[in-house]
Amino acid sequence: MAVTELQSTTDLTPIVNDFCMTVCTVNGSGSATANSIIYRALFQMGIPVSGKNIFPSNIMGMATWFVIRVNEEGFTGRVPHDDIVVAMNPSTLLYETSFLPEGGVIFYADHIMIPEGHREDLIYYPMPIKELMKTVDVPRNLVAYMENMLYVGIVSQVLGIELDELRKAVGHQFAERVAIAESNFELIKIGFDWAKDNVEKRDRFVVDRRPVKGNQIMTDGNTAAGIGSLFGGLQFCSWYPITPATSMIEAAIAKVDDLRKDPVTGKTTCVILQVEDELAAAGAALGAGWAGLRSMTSTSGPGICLMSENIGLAYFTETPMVIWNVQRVGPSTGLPTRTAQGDLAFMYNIGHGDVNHIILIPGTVNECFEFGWKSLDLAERYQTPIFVLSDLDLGMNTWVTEKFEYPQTPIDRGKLIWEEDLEKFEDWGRYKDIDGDGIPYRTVMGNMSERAAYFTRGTGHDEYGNYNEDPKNWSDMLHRIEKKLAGAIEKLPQPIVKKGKNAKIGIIGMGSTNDAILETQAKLAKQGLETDYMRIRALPSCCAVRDFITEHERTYVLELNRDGQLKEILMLEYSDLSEKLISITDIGGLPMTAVWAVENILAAEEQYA
Amino acid sequence: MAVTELQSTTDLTPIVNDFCMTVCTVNGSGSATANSIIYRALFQMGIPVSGKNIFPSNIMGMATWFVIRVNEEGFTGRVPHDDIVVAMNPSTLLYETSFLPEGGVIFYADHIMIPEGHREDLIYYPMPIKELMKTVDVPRNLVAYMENMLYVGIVSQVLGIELDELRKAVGHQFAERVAIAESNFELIKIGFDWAKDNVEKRDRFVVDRRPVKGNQIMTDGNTAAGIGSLFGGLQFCSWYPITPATSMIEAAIAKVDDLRKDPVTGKTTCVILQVEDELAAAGAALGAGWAGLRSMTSTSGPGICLMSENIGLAYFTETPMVIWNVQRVGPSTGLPTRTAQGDLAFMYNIGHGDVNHIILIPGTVNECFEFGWKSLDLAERYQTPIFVLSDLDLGMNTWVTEKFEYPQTPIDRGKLIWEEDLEKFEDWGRYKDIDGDGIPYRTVMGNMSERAAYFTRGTGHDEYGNYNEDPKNWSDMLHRIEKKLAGAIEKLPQPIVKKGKNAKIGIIGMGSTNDAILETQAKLAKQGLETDYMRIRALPSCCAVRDFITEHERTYVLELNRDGQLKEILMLEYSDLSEKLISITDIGGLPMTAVWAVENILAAEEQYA
Amino acid sequence: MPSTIEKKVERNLIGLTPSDYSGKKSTLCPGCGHNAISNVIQAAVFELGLAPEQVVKISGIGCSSKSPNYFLNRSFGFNGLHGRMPTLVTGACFADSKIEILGISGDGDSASIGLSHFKHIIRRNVPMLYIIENNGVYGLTKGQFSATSDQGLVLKHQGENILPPLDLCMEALISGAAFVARAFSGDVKQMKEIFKAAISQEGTAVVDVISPCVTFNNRAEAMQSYTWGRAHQTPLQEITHFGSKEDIVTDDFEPGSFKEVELQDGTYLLLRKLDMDHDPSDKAAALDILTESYKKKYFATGLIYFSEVPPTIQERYDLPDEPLNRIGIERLRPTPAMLDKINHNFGI
Amino acid sequence: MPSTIEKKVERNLIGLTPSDYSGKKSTLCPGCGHNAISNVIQAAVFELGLAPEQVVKISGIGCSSKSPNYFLNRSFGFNGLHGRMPTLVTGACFADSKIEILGISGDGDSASIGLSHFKHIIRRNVPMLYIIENNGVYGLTKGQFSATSDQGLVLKHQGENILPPLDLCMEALISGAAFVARAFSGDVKQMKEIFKAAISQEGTAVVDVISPCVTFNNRAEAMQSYTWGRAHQTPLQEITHFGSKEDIVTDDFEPGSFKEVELQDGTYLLLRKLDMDHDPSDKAAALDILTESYKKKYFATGLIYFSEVPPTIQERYDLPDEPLNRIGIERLRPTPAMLDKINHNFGI
Ligand SMILES: Cc1ncc(C[n+]2csc(CCOP(=O)(O)OP(=O)(O)O)c2C)c(N)n1
Ligand SMILES: Cc1ncc(C[n+]2csc(CCOP(=O)(O)OP(=O)(O)O)c2C)c(N)n1
Ligand code: SF4
Ligand code: SF4
Ligand SMILES: [Mg+2]
Ligand SMILES: [Mg+2]
Repeated sequence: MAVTELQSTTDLTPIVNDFCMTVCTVNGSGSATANSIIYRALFQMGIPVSGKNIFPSNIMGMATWFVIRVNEEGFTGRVPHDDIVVAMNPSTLLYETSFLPEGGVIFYADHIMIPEGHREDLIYYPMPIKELMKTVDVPRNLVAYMENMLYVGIVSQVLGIELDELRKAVGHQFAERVAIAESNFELIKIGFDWAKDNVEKRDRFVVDRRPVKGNQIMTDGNTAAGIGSLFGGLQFCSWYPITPATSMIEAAIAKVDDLRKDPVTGKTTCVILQVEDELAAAGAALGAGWAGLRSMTSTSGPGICLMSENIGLAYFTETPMVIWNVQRVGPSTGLPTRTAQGDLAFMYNIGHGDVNHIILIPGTVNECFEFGWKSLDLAERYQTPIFVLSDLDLGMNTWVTEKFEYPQTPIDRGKLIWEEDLEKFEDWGRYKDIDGDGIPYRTVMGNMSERAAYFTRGTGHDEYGNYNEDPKNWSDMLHRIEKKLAGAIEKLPQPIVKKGKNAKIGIIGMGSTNDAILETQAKLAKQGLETDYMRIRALPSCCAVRDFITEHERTYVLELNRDGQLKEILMLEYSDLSEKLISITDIGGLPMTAVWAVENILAAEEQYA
Repeated sequence: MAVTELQSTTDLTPIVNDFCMTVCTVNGSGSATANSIIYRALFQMGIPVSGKNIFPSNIMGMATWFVIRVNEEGFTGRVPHDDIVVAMNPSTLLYETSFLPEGGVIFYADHIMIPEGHREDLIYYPMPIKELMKTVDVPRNLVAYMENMLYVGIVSQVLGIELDELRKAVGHQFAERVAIAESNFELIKIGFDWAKDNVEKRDRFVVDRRPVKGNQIMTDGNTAAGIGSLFGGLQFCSWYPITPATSMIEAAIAKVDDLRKDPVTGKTTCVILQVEDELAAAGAALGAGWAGLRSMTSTSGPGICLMSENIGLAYFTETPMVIWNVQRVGPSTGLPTRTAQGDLAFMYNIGHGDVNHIILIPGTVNECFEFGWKSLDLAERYQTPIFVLSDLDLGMNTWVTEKFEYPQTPIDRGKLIWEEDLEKFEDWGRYKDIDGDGIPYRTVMGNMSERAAYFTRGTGHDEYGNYNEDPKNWSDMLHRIEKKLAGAIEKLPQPIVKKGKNAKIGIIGMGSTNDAILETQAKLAKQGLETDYMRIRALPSCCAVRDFITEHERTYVLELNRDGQLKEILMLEYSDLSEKLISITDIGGLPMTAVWAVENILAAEEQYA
Repeated sequence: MPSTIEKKVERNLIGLTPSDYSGKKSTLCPGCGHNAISNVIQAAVFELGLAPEQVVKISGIGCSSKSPNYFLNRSFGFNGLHGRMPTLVTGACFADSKIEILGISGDGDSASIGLSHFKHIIRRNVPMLYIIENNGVYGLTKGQFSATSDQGLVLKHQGENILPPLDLCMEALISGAAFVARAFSGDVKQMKEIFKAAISQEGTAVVDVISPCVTFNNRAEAMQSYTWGRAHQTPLQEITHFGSKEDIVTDDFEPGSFKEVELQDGTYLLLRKLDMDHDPSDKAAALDILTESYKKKYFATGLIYFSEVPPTIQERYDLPDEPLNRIGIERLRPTPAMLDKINHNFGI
Repeated sequence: MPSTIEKKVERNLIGLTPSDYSGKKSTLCPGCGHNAISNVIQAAVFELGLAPEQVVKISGIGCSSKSPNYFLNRSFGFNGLHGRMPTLVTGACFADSKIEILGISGDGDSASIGLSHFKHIIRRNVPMLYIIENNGVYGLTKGQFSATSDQGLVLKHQGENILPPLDLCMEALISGAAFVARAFSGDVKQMKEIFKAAISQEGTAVVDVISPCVTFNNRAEAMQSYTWGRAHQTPLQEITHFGSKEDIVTDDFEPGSFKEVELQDGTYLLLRKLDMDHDPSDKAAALDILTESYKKKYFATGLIYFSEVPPTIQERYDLPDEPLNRIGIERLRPTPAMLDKINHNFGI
């Protein structure tokens, strides 16, 4: 089929700063860099943008989609369709165009054959990638990679992304490596120039520069979390590789030398250690926390399973440690490169016997940074394992977020005491509730006082740590721990509410679905349904949540899992209000879309009409 | 203090077949055998009796209590006081007598010094243990052990336990080892005769023979479960030692040679294998289940933690296996030799991602046998891990129960198909829902059909087992599994209801608290509060539970944990009824007592008066 | 199919063609050492004349562990949990002892998270061929150090490896494996003969295949790279596996320069001496050669150790000849009389 | 206190008395080998003049792992999870590198469930004394086989052990431990000198102490029984640990019959040759003696292997001299300027 035959749609009114573009390549071809140059350039132009990588669980050669969404209003959650497809992978072309509505745009490498009679309602831009490559001298092993730079140039030109911003974005990407930056940019420019000279714009999608917001940055949640932990005074991190948690640790490794040189001695104050498995990762983090180091580990579902015995030990010995779970899709190995919010119920109940745990749930990249340092404070303050529940979408995808804010409060080491402090207590015992808040004082190894040592055990113990099987002692100990953690509830990150106008309907969500739900709220309002939206940022939930549910006729709980796990937890915590809660869930491995949420809420609303 | 000074109470009307006697020894002294002779003799006399061992988590030299309860009405749950103490351990005497009410009886080895002025409201029987030992010739290493036989004789004589029944009980204990039986009985008789000649009965507790019920047996739940599994056609059992689960496997080891010789070849059809840890135990049981063997493992809380990743794999690959959890007190290592019902919430949610599991909860020793075989059927029928939740009290203590009933239904291997069966299917796929019940057909290795093999994986897969990341496929797969297991609910062991007279109040319980709750119901009725009692035997719960809660004004959920875990699960399953559920819990490591339950229910009832 | 298989081989002893042994299209990186291993496995099973249905493939998690999907489509496969492959095998092996179990694992899988299971399955002598596709790196998670990574190796996001590698052949040896070999993805001919012999062997046979990860650990100086491997490979002997004694042709060799070994299934192994003069029946020598080759930086491949097989775990139980998973249900349940006896014993 | 400590020793170098080193009353069985070890540990620490506060005790789960409660009351202790002791140590060791860590474990703890951690902590060379209280049985769970149980051992509820034992000294050796010794609860004198030397050693020092379980595995024919141990013990050398070179007295010995070794902390070890003539600096010899002693059924005790210590895990990081857990909070948080730079970099 000759491409020139394709007709443009008649209406050419520009659609400014509002499209979703999917770049289709095979993984391992280096397209991540190319795509990041596009979204970075858009970001530099002051245009709200996000970048999501939908990738397979393998290393090279399989179809990968990179989704760049641009939205004037700042809604950059996923959408279920594409406006523009950039097709570099012949094998998936048909599949991808199925996401394009009428008038959709397709840029394609012109060695890809578009089958005869294929959708005529699309706008096709062939890109002479192989042809253009002949004009440059690129080492063979870099050809596939460099081809990507060509589409960057062509697509950018057609959409109106400025060449200068592309140049800056390339510079940002390669930092000091100026020569590499140059050669990359050269190809972008070839593509750009070719498009300028050869492409007649037949589609409506354009971008237009906006005033730059100075307080914005662009990065991913794992990077933020890794850096946030370093700002939290992290001293020990044991870990075992697993997607999608690995890049959080790698971010910390990349920064630890810069950030954590002791100002006094110039030595490092933070140890990051890869160990043999997650049993060891949890055990070492626990050992370090016990010994008085601010400690952390990060993993995903399968690793959490392996940590469960250690979590129970940390809970019952009252040892501080932080455990990040960057969620992927379970059960089991599941979809390791897809996103979900399915580990909540498991983690809330994790460990045999009675437990109650604290879970922090960041919903923005900025919060990943904040909870990075805050979790370490909470762990030491409440002497318990603190869980932070992120997910692949938040952790590995690229978001525009506010600048990281320097921690407002100094590092809190909780009731950690040393030789001098001990003097103040007449009758200190490791598990003695001296202050009546359920939180005992804690000594650590190296304390040279004769009275400092105690014997830590996961078995029944009295206030001094001595072995004890007495029923009342056991029951008292467990109830004190319960009380201790109940005391934390109102100190945890409070939920954030975005109000509609006199809304009678509530929406509750958590974590990475924030963008999609904000957009949902706006879309619903446009359709006449006002809603208030509460984003829960920690469990157990605080009384603001009770008030929110009470104040609304009904509240939709939106989440990415099968069973409505957050809704179930809220049902338990507010059982008297449980009839007001309605669960809407999706479990397909992709980030939530506002389209889906709106559809489901409106469908549910019909029965109340 | 001279013992002879002690006065008997004035009222000597006999209390027949109704007392609680605690034998206080140090562990490792072999008193278990002595105590078993006492309760066995009582059992033989047709008197309802139970034996509970309250032992420390060590091997030798620490205080151990053995509680024998006799009750005419058949209530043999724990009581919070003692009527009779047999004191062989000097170090705990004061502690133990604190459980005796006025008029309580204390038999004590007369080398134990009763302190001056010690409670005068008790009846003391000194036993000249050391003196009597001099009259016999016992090898030195057996002295401590044989001393126990003396108290058996003395106590039995004073209470009215018949010498002939003691002889029979000894014979039963030592089976073929006649000489040993003889020498044990000799000491019992010496004690018995000494008491006959020297003790003037000053207390009211006596036993009296009752007609023997032919359908009763006496044993513990772990033995029943081990044997029940062998009757269930168990073919592979991997395990790792842990109290209180070990004795279940040891019961199976003891019987496997007798019970599981293949009638055709005379070879064994059941492999029991100790492996390196619980990760391996679960993995091997899963591997065996996958390969077409009826497989099982048994553990307790810490082991369950280590199995959680494998449980998720079994759930999602739809592999049959049975996991027994003989619960002890958690969290963490907790009280390894004490009982609780604290692992329910954890197991119900175990594994990352969305899961729904089936849990069987035996409440009698007889049911341990029954669920032993039935769980293997359910696992193969529903192709999922089946959990059986027992506990230390049920598993390791001695109960009178009904005779084991031969399985009513033949072994069910579910939809396991071989070469010929495959022919019937045009388009078989391992995960294809051919029958519309959510349960696919299953082939196993060794099947020589060219079409039989499939590739099993914990990652996303389609109906044929092929790798698949498509959102809809994933969601469909998870929902089918949910549906498959929902279909099981009404096929699981149904709850058992014991009705009161026109009761408006309900009681729900599970597992080993059955005896205590039955007694509670009777006591409440005596005090004018009629109740209906429902014992849940499986989760998810069936609609009979909804009806029960609906039909009662309010229902007390009684359980041995801190958080009211069963109540929480019911609250979720019947959230519209949640206000009707009231949680009453105890977490001290000891079996439930009716006294405690009555007290708590009455206290709660007051607010409705 | 690797190029070593001659074209003329169209049908094997049981009349099947190579395509009956093929698997799904590999999704591993082009050039990945693991692909070579997949090909050799299917060639070896083909040449042994085993029906694919007689083989079972069990693996952990990793690029290596994905590979069973890429050979022997008609064999049952189980891609289990990271590090736990040996545990699945331990259960499955009792279902049907006539089935050959291939365990496929990676260095992360077996030397880190699964090390204990690796050692304990050997101790139990579970009959299987245990293949480690050892690339000294975590492939599937994109390039972290494994316990077999060279000390000093530098990886992009990890910095420098500070720990010494462990040697899985040495671990297998002291755990009691009766067949320990090392192969190289760059030498498919040797690998195939080793696999054929290992499958013919009863008990746990361990083959550590150095299998380069072309994406994350293939720099020329890395000890698990193709370049280093090719430059330093030092075969300990020339190995050929023969279906029967009659097939063995030794005319070309000097007397004393070769050794015939009969395997338990009646097949034969011919070992031809090369420069190294290593006696694979000498355990101490086997340990020595492993230590020495590491120190002196050469890459010893071939049969490291081989001995009489102690009883397998199955042989330690008195199992029927019939596959246990086919025993009829009526033979699995004890009789009512047996239950009566138990009730009687627990009763009065 | 074991009888080997002479009465006159009332105060040690730092002025403490033996009772400053005592623990809670043992609740283990009377005669349990583990009790002897507890006593020897407290004697060794006393004699080294280490304050109890300078020692930390970390253990797994088992009778053996309970024992840290029975010595060194004034030391911090952590009785963790079954098999996971090494993982706790791996984290704790960074808190304060001046603290001596004693890891106490059992054979079930280290050879079964914890085998992988045992091997990986040695590979990391975490500075500690790793003591296995090895009784060839699971004590606390009342008598099941462990991975070090003799093949053929019969236990009451278990039947006969069908599997060969693994040797933890051998495992330690090939994992790279620079100090590997075997001791016997029936020989407290030798044990004490070994412990003193092992504590003076940097890096992971492994001592496998055969420590009879008198309740479940002490039949005379069992290789972990007192009787067998006493009858077959074959010390490899006579070991004495000296605080300084000046204390060493060798006048009684023939030249060439002894060897002095300086330890990293400046203390000395004197090894006097006995019949065996074992060179503990020779790794191959060390492996040989372990293999041979098992085969020939003798019980080699003493220093099996000893070498230069490779860098410890702590030395591989550039840590301050001050204990990390005492570093003030103001030194743990990067500056606002550093955050600005990051924001700048991620910004426009
Ligand atoms: C419990 C658990 N932890 C971590 C992971 C993540 N993971 C997947 S593959 C892998 C490493 C694989 O390395 P290796 O076994 O060497 O195989 P390769 O990919 O190099 O062939 C890891 C850590 C996992 N799947 N499960
Ligand atoms: C995860 C887990 N599994 C099992 C147990 C039960 N358990 C307690 S001690 C022990 C064995 C101890 O044996 P060993 O380490 O040899 O110590 P010993 O008692 O012989 O000194 C086991 C299996 C446990 N506590 N945790
Ligand atoms: S990442 Fe490495 S191990 Fe994985 S497929 Fe690619 S080359 Fe092979
Ligand atoms: S059971 Fe054995 S190991 Fe445990 S305390 Fe007693 S003798 Fe020692
Ligand atoms: Mg690898
Ligand atoms: Mg032991």
